[in-house]
Amino acid sequence: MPSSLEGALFVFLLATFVGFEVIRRVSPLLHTPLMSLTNAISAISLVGSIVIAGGEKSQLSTVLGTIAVVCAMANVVGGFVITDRMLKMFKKREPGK
Amino acid sequence: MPSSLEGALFVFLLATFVGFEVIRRVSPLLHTPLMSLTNAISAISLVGSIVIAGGEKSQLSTVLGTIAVVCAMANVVGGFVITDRMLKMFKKREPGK
Amino acid sequence: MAPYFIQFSYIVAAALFILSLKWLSHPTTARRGVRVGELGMALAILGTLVHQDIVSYRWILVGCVLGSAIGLPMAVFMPMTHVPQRTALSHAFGALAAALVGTSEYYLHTGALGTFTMAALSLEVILGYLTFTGSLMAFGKLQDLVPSRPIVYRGQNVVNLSLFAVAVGTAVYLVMHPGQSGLFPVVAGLSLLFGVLLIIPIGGADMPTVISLLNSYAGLSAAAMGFVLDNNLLIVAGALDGSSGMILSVIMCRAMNRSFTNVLFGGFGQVQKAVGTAEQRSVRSATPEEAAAILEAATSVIVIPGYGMAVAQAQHKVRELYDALTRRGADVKFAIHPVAGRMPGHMNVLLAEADIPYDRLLEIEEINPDFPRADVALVIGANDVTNPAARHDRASPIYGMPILDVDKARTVMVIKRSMSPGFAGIDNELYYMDRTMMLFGDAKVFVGELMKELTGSHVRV
Amino acid sequence: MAPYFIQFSYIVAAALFILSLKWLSHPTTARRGVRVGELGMALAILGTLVHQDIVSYRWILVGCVLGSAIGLPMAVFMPMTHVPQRTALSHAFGALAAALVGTSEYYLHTGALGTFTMAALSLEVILGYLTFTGSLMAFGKLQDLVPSRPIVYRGQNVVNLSLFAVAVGTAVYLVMHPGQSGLFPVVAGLSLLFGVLLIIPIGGADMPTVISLLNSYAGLSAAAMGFVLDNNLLIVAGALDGSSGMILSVIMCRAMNRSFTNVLFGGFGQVQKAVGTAEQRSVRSATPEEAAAILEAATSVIVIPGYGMAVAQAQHKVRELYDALTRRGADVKFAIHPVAGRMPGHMNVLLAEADIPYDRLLEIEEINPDFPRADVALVIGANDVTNPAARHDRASPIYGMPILDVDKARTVMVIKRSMSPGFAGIDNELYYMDRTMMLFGDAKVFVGELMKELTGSHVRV
Ligand SMILES: NC(=O)c1ccc[n+]([C@@H]2O[C@H](COP(=O)([O-])OP(=O)(O)OC[C@H]3O[C@@H](n4cnc5c(N)ncnc54)[C@H](OP(=O)(O)O)[C@@H]3O)[C@@H](O)[C@H]2O)c1
Ligand SMILES: NC(=O)c1ccc[n+]([C@@H]2O[C@H](COP(=O)([O-])OP(=O)(O)OC[C@H]3O[C@@H](n4cnc5c(N)ncnc54)[C@H](OP(=O)(O)O)[C@@H]3O)[C@@H](O)[C@H]2O)c1
Repeated sequence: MPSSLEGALFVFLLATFVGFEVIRRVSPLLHTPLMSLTNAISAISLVGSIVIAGGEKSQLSTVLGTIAVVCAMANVVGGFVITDRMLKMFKKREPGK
Repeated sequence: MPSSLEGALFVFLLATFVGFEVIRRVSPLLHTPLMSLTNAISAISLVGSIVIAGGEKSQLSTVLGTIAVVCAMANVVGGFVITDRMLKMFKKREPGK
Repeated sequence: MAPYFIQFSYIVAAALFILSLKWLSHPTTARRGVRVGELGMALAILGTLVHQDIVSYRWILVGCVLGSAIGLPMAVFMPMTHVPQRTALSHAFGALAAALVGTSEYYLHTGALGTFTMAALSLEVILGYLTFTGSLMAFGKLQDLVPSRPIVYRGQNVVNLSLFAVAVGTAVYLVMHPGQSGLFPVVAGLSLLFGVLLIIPIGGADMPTVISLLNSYAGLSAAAMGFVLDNNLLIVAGALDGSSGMILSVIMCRAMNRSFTNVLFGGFGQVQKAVGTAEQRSVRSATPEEAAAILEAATSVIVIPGYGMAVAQAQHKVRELYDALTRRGADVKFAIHPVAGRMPGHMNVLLAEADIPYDRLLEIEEINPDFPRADVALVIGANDVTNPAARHDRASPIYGMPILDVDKARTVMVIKRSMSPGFAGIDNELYYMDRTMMLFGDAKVFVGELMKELTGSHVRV
Repeated sequence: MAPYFIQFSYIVAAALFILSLKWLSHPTTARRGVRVGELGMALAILGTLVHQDIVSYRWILVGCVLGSAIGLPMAVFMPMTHVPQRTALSHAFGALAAALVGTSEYYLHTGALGTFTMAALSLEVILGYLTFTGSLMAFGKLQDLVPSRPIVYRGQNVVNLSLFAVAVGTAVYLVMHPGQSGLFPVVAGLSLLFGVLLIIPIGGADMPTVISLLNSYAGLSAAAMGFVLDNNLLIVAGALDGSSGMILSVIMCRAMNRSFTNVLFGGFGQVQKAVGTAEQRSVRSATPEEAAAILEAATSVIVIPGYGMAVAQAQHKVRELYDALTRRGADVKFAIHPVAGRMPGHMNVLLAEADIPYDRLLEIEEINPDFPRADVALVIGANDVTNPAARHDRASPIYGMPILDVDKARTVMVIKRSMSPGFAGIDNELYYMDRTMMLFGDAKVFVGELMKELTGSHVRV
């Protein structure tokens, strides 16, 4: 097991713990925005796609990489925008009502 | 920055998050046991001490390593035992009272 | 310099993503959470753009522009009632991206991949392709492009599981002999196929749970990509996504009192002839006038929205009703069941869209004690989540599911189009109670008529 | 094989440590938490013992036996009232271990250390030595081996900070020129000295906050060791310890309405002549008989324990009183202020030791609404946490600190030995109220006398 793999396992373990702790506390009110936000965040696979698409190491990899960039970018943009659109709608009663 | 250092920083960051999330939720009732338990856990520096004491690479390192083992081991044993001793005392009312 | 900047930006981005989810937990900080998430993403992208492997920005630019052109309009113009479909589609996108990156990596380094890397890569590719077609199928079922009822046949589970076993077996062989590049398309193809077959036997209404599961798979696939590329940021983001999907599906399963296995292999919502209807019990149906008269006199009203409100897009009319009743001095609250509608938090988003203040939306534990004191419980397009059979009928498929105590209110009104059952395909004894008035009609239309009566009479007074 | 086993055991140990703290959060799962923590530790030690660098187990064995011989008796026989001291001492041990490992590492690899490793090593050593002497001083102050009042002199902060700056500056030079091994003892020595000087100006009663801070430093030092040794388990455990210490000190500071800076540099609890006492207001003192008579008639009693109960070791007598009153049908509760006593959770441990059920111990937010309805508020050795001046006297050093609303009870009884002030060194206006009875005497003795009256009269009836 290369030592970088050991580090990666630690990171995975800890991030999963953080995820469970943080997400368990999200109010049910916001479960739909939660889905779209995590969706946007997991579109971080964009960084992997960018390196492949920009590497131009082979025709195949460039094509696949570019498609991957399209898919991931659509999620990044779409995910954040729609989450914000939803959250903008959640309002408390105006005071004095 | 060597890549193992980058991994280490990730681990540190995530572990700090986990720590804050988990420990913030500890009931004030148990703050004293919490102190002794984290104390016992941080005595994990024992693993560093063991390698130095057992490495016998130089007289200095062996001496310092052995002292370190003594200190860390005292915390391991003491920390867990006293935490358990405290927790044993916390009881709910006996039902039917 | 560049590598330092990359590593630095990745660490900060990881921290920002965590903060983002943390702040999402409460409505007052949620939008800050989105901002911070965007910042993290921007930072990560910037960091990546200086990567030394990148020789040209041409295709990156093309991809980004195209991607934005797809994602932005979808996010801006999509009606809120289509959120489940959009979520399914975006999982398909995310999973495909991960699978394609894995595929490229494999062909770029064929043979030069270590065992562990190859294992992670296989996981990435299998989960990625499977989630891709699975999510597309889910999208199809929700959008009614594919028949949404479960399609089952004898031996289906055996066929599916064997197929999956073959895919995994091939992948394991490939891990041990990474040079056998001919096997790679087999693994990819089988995974794509399995994704389709996995979803076919699952009913349209079970899609939300499945979508959450697929969400979790997409996250795991991204995390596996992180292992392949030795990229910790990907691991963190993937793990966050993975745990989020997992938690939401567990919440849904628990609120429906069903197990994962039952959702995946149960063929729920298929034939299931409603048994109780045979006896032809009588119900009391009422007109908008009659209902309005009772609502006018009520001082406390609890509204129970359900899937029907979403279908009818009645949320804005419901808001008008809320305003009218509130203006008359009635106390109006909304009872939100965790699985009302077709995805977690579905009702909350719709009602928020209609500008109903979120402190009027109460969860099951908070609202149930209030029902006995309520003058009217107004059920709008909800069904299963109000069915008292869940409390006492051990034979019922929803037995044990926590439900809203609608039957305890002084008067119960139910707006729905017919006597046909809801998602679980069973009859609802609530409708046969003496205190229940059935208000037959489309939710939007009927609430509109109620409004007309209420405001009309308002003028008359 | 061995390296695999080590890595595997470390990952599992990290997960177990996290679970351990997670389960500690609630009394019903807390002991499971300890078990799991022990398991993690055992696994980590086992994993380490197969490390390829180890050539002989001789000294390891010696160290472990000696360490257990020190730690075990201390843990088994130490009275619960000495917990603060023990905590300080164990931080000293932990920090010394970290510092010594750092020192060995430096001398084993002098010159061959990379910049980042050397920076982490410096941090480890500075924090380690500083925490070692700092914790020893704290121990001394709590155990009264060292005068516990703050020792301050003009320009003290300047001297301390310059010393610290010199230590850090030398360390930075060392990081850039790791071969200059002559400078290493300078860094170590200055850190040791700084630890002592840091604690000298801090009063004995501020020790808990300082101990928590030192806890956090000890954790950071262990984490830094993890960076040096490239050991993720150490980083995780250190970060957990670090955040725990940090959170506890923040909680304490907040509950006292003071800032970190004020605790560290404020010289709190020094001269501060109690100004109000000059006017010589009169108090009403009462005998055990009088107090017992009122307690006999009370149906709801709230007990407010404080530092004095700990000093007097009165918890078992208090338990007897609790039993006697409960037997008479009174409702007896305990109001626990977050900083009552001398460390977080201090009162809870003592009362639990005396077998008082933990659901009778209520936090400030829960109990404050009950005071106006209480017949008797019985203050046992608490002072500052009951001082109404915190609510309205802007000049008071405890102004703004959340306090227990003891003054709202129908009758207030205060057991203490004299009119001398508590930790904050200020007068308590509670004592001058008409409804207050001062019960002068040692807490243990006085509660014993109350008991005698109560049970005696019980027989008489
Ligand atoms: N929310 C989630 O995350 C989730 C996930 C998985 C499964 N589910 C399941 O989905 C169900 C949700 O319960 P629910 O009570 O919200 O819905 P439901 O039980 O599916 O019932 C919806 C009702 O709305 C009526 N309806 C449909 N269109 C309408 C329209 N245009 N106007 C008026 N009424 C209309 C239908 O009756 P008519 O046809 O007579 O009009 C139907 O009885 C639960 O069984 C739950 O287990 C939810
Ligand atoms: N818990 C923490 O974590 C923590 C941390 C830092 C600081 N502190 C500080 O410590 C203080 C704690 O407040 P507190 O109300 O518990 O204690 P306190 O304000 O220090 O008062 C303790 C009282 O107990 C009395 N006493 C001492 N020995 C006694 C004995 N043998 N029998 C009977 N009475 C005795 C003393 O009066 P006599 O001398 O007249 O008997 C004194 O007034 C707060 O100011 C808090 O800010 C606490």
